[in-house]
Amino acid sequence: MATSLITYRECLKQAIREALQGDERVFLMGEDVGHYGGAFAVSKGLLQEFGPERIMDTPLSEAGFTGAGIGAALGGMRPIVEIMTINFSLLALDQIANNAATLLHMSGGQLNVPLVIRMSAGIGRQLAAQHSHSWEPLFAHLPGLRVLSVGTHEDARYMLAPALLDPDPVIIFEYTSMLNLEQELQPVEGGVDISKAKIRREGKDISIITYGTGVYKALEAAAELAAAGIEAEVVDLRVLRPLDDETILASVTKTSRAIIVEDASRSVSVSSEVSARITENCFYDLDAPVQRLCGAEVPIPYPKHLEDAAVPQPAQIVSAIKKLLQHA
Amino acid sequence: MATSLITYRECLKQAIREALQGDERVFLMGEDVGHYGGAFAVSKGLLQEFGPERIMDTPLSEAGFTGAGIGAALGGMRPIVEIMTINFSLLALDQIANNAATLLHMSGGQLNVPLVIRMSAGIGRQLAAQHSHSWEPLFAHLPGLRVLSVGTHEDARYMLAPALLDPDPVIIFEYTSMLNLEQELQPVEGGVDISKAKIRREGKDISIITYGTGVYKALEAAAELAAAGIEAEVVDLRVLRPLDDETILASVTKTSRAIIVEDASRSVSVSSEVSARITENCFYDLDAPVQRLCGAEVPIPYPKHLEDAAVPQPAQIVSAIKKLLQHA
Amino acid sequence: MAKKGTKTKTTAPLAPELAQKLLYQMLLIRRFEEKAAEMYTKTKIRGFLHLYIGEEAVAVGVMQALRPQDNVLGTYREHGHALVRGLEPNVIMAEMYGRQEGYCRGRGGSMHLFDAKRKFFGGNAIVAGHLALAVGLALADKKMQRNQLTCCFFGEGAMAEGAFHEAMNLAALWQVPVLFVCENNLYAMGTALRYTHAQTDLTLKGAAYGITAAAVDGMDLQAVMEAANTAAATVRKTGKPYFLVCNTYRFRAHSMFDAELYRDKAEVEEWKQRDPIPAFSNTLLQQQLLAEADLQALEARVNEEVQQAIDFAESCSWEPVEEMSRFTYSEKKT
Amino acid sequence: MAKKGTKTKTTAPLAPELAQKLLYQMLLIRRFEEKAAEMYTKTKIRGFLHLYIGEEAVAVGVMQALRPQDNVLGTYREHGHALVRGLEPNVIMAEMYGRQEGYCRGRGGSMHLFDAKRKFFGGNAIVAGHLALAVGLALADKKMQRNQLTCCFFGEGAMAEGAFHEAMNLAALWQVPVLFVCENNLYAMGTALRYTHAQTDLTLKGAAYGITAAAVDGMDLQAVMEAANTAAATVRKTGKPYFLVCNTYRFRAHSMFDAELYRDKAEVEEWKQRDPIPAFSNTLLQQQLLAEADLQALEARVNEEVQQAIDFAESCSWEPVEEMSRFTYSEKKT
Ligand SMILES: Cc1ncc(C[n+]2csc(CCOP(=O)(O)OP(=O)(O)O)c2C)c(N)n1
Ligand SMILES: Cc1ncc(C[n+]2csc(CCOP(=O)(O)OP(=O)(O)O)c2C)c(N)n1
Ligand SMILES: [Mg+2]
Ligand SMILES: [Mg+2]
Repeated sequence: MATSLITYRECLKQAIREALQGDERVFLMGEDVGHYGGAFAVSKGLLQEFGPERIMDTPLSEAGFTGAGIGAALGGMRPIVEIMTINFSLLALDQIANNAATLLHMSGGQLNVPLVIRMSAGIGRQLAAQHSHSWEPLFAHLPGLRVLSVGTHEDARYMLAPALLDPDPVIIFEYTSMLNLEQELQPVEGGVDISKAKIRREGKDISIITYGTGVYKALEAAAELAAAGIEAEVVDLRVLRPLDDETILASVTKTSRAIIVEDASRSVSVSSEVSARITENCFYDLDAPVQRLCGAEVPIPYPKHLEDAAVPQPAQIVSAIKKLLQHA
Repeated sequence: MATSLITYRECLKQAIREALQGDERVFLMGEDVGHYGGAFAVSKGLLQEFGPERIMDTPLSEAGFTGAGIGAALGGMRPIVEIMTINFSLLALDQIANNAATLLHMSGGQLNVPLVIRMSAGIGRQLAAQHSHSWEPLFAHLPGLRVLSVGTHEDARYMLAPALLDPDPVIIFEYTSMLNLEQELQPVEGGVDISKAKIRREGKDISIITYGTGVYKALEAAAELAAAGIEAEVVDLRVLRPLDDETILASVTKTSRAIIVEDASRSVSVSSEVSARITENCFYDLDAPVQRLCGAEVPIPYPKHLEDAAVPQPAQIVSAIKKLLQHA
Repeated sequence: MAKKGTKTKTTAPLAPELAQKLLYQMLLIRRFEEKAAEMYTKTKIRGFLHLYIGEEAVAVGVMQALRPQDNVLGTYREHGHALVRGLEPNVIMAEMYGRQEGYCRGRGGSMHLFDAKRKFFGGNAIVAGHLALAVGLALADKKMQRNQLTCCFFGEGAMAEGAFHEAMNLAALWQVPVLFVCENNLYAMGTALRYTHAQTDLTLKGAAYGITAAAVDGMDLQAVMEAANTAAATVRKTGKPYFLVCNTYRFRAHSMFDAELYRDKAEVEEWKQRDPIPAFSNTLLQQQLLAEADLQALEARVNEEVQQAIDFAESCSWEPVEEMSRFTYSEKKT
Repeated sequence: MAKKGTKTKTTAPLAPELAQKLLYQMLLIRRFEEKAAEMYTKTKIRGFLHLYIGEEAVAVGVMQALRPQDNVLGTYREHGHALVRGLEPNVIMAEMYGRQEGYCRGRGGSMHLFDAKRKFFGGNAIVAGHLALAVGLALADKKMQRNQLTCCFFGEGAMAEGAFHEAMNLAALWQVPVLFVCENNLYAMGTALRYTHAQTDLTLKGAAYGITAAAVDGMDLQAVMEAANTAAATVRKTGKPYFLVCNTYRFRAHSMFDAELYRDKAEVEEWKQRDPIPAFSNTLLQQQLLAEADLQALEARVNEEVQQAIDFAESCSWEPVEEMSRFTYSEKKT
């Protein structure tokens, strides 16, 4: 099978290009996706390739153009709305929650909203308190949405196509800090399955359940643990809503121990939900209480050393797991 | 001690009146708080009593007047911003999360925001999908906020005063469906403690942990359970952020069993957080896995029978607990 | 067109059939809502119920300028628009009763009437939340080169929201065919126009976006028709947005929870003198486009339809609890 | 005042001391930011860094019209405003280095300079998010009968946000003393004015709220001063908001991540011909308010201050990790 070294950014761009080529109804709209080339250069060159009807620069109007995306989806298009970063998504959250997520149910099944909203998320570029949010948990709370998190190059390349086939609104979180990361990429025929979590590494001693930037961190930690004779299984949630209980619970049932790792701050997070579900379903299989390693409960500060301290790092995953296993 | 029968609405009004009387810097602003008398008649008469400088009707501009409230707080006032209902709060969430909750930390401790934001929340009046939200979990996720939930007449009457003394932003959820409810009210000297959860009923067999509309439902369930010989402890969280671990964990350590009840939909909710914390801290004290009874994961439908079905009812609490105890 | 939109103008007589149809539509709204209010007090209808009574000339006058392929979006005060758009009174009433034979399986109720077939996109209860949707629908039409417009109704209160500003700017910038119709009934719940807007001449807001704006007396059906015809024709011709302010008044409370503390009874009475229904029917009688007997026949027909709607709604069933979660997500994945 | 704000006007000579002070301020911004850019490439400064170079006449011209008790709010492109407001270059640079001796303990960095003492309320990085705060600060002043105004800077891109609309309307409605200053540098990141606004004559937006508006050539310091003095005096006299558009240009990229694909080098060069600093210093030289030697002395002084700021920042320390959570909530409860 052919492999090649490719950045996460390039994966995202190829996915968008392919979507634009494959379906006339698809268009990309958002702030600076065109002339600027994308705030993080993800859509660079696409304006030249596809023209301004398919790559639409919007004014600073997050609520407005997200709402317009919903309307265009109702009107038969397949818009990809880019919210430049998750930090600005709250301005559009009313549109997302009250319209996109609600119209189908509220209209008694009449009006589905085939809209994809992409946004760049997370910490890691020293952008400080108003530009470093990990608000995936807010979206994961909202019924009617499918919420995806792009934790690997594979998903960066292959999640968009199935998301655009989904008849309902899909939120995709991409991670700014991973854009320049290079990896080998295996082609995935027919796109990835956006209803399932994915085991990124098999193991028998503990399940590390994570998503987003946590995936490669967990794999790094798992490699280190392996050297110490501990086989950690790495579960990439990928779908933060609706959660894939089956994969999660099967892993924990197998390993009897779980630690959940996420950058988002701890209280009322995806981790808390996963923890609660594991307890509810695998309580008697557990050899130790489910643990969480989450982001600190602070607005993210600018300096690198504090930014690093604000989210779980591989070393912490390693030491938490070692401690947990000794205690078992 | 003097007691009197009083509605939840009247409790809220007395609290606001007292606040206005006690501090010149306090003013109430929001949509229809003045001439209309408050969307739910909570502030009826206050415009006449205090005049338009203290009771300010605002245009439909949730982000704008919430932001103005933050600015006024920075400027030395003690604004009470009323967002008519929680359903419209997403329009102001950027202001709340990125400004109110963040300014103190981001400015290195220079700028605190002594702002109180009240909003009417929850299901129960057949207002359908866009007017029946229980979004407490979204707020409970955000560092920098103190998040309160008014589940009793006592809190309706005595939470506002300490909230206004807090140097930081406080969100207060009140419940539309409880407004007409009458109860006896015991005077509370010096206001309630807005950092602590409160045991509303002592018990030894199980802890029912809840908030908001769940409190009276849990008490009703507990009374019925008592008739069957089961003594349930009812823990009213009251503070959804930062959670009062001490009270929660002490109760569960005592009873060895916990069920968490909330109207908000299940995934990534306050219940999930409480469940995770109990597991993390009391795992070896538990006689059974922590359970949750939450709202259905749907946009809330209009008809009464579906509305009732969408949130936990006392009968379900009773039967869930009976089942849980038999299994123990 | 009168800028302030307060003058009634003498207009050419209408074709008798059209005239009667329009009168019928206004009457249908009036009686349908009177009955709905009655059923509310009988607790058959619950939640919020926002009556359009007094404002009928706006929906009727604007909607006649639209075509079946055009998109229509309304607020929570949308029974009138739904009826004029051709949604069936029976099915609307069933929806308001919360029955599964309603347009939205009874899930939406009064505030959320949707009918995909008739391109009636709600029934939207977040004030100004639907304006951007209208822009998007029009954008889709433009992209797909469908020659149709999108008509979006909202109140003057909605214009204070940031959502209004963003939608107007996007529509103008993208040059998409949206007819924005402001139903200026002078109050947003209990907040009078002067407490909502610093600039109370609402048409001036159009200029901020380079959008052509006009105001019209919304109590005068024929004036509204004329203004709406001009507006719709302009949108169709230019493909650009247009902003029409219809100055009107609601005779009833904002919703059934409203004690109307914020306005004088005298003011309401004064506006009732300008009730669009007698105004229009008197014109028709004078112009002999209508006889007293026709009027009575119309009334009878409307009353019967309303009664039928009630009977139908009463006969309808509840959606089973087991189906509550259906359509949170689509059942058919592509 | 020139409506389009593109003409340079002949104005009366300034007092020599004032003239030199203003030139000094512009120079300080310029050299401070040039150094900051250099330190960015040396990875001493990280995150986003937005340079104000080219726009100096706006901050300097407007700020001289303010008093110490006035409130000032800026965007993420606020080094210039902070310097002119009197924040210390050393402490600003320490903040940009992320050191705890900075204004915000190093937590804010370039985008979040705050100084409560000087009533400098940021450094705000959610575009248009601070406009409503400005309205609230002015409201508090009005309520407390403090005779001061609030000056709020933002870009033309920000004006597309709903937040702009709501803030303008509220300020006008409540009649609070806010001086809204739009720094129209023709681009919002890579989005040109014509792609942001359907109506590109930005002063027309004032009329939609009944707010007096004016535009001025933002490359001409004395024109800005005059316009700002008029604006500030009007706000102080009337207690009402005022909207001042300063037409300017940023010579540098939007931030350090910007490849500037969206504009021609020639356009940038053309604007550089209108660089406010040589323009103003040449005027002063011509008017003999300044000698070449003075200019060199000024440059030397500025360079020294900037170097001191760097030296100071280099000498500063990091906030300990253990303190990271401090001030998430206030330490002193009342
Ligand atoms: C975003 C939002 N804020 C507040 C409300 C509550 N609300 C419902 S209708 C209304 C008044 C709207 O006035 P207007 O736009 O003039 O329309 P009208 O009801 O007069 O037809 C308000 C405040 C809401 N539904 N949505
Ligand atoms: C709400 C929001 N959306 C998007 C951004 C990203 N962003 C930062 S600056 C900027 C352009 C702002 O342009 P303008 O208001 O003209 O100010 P300028 O940078 O030109 O001074 C954008 C899109 C942001 N910070 N906040
Ligand atoms: Mg109105
Ligand atoms: Mg700009």
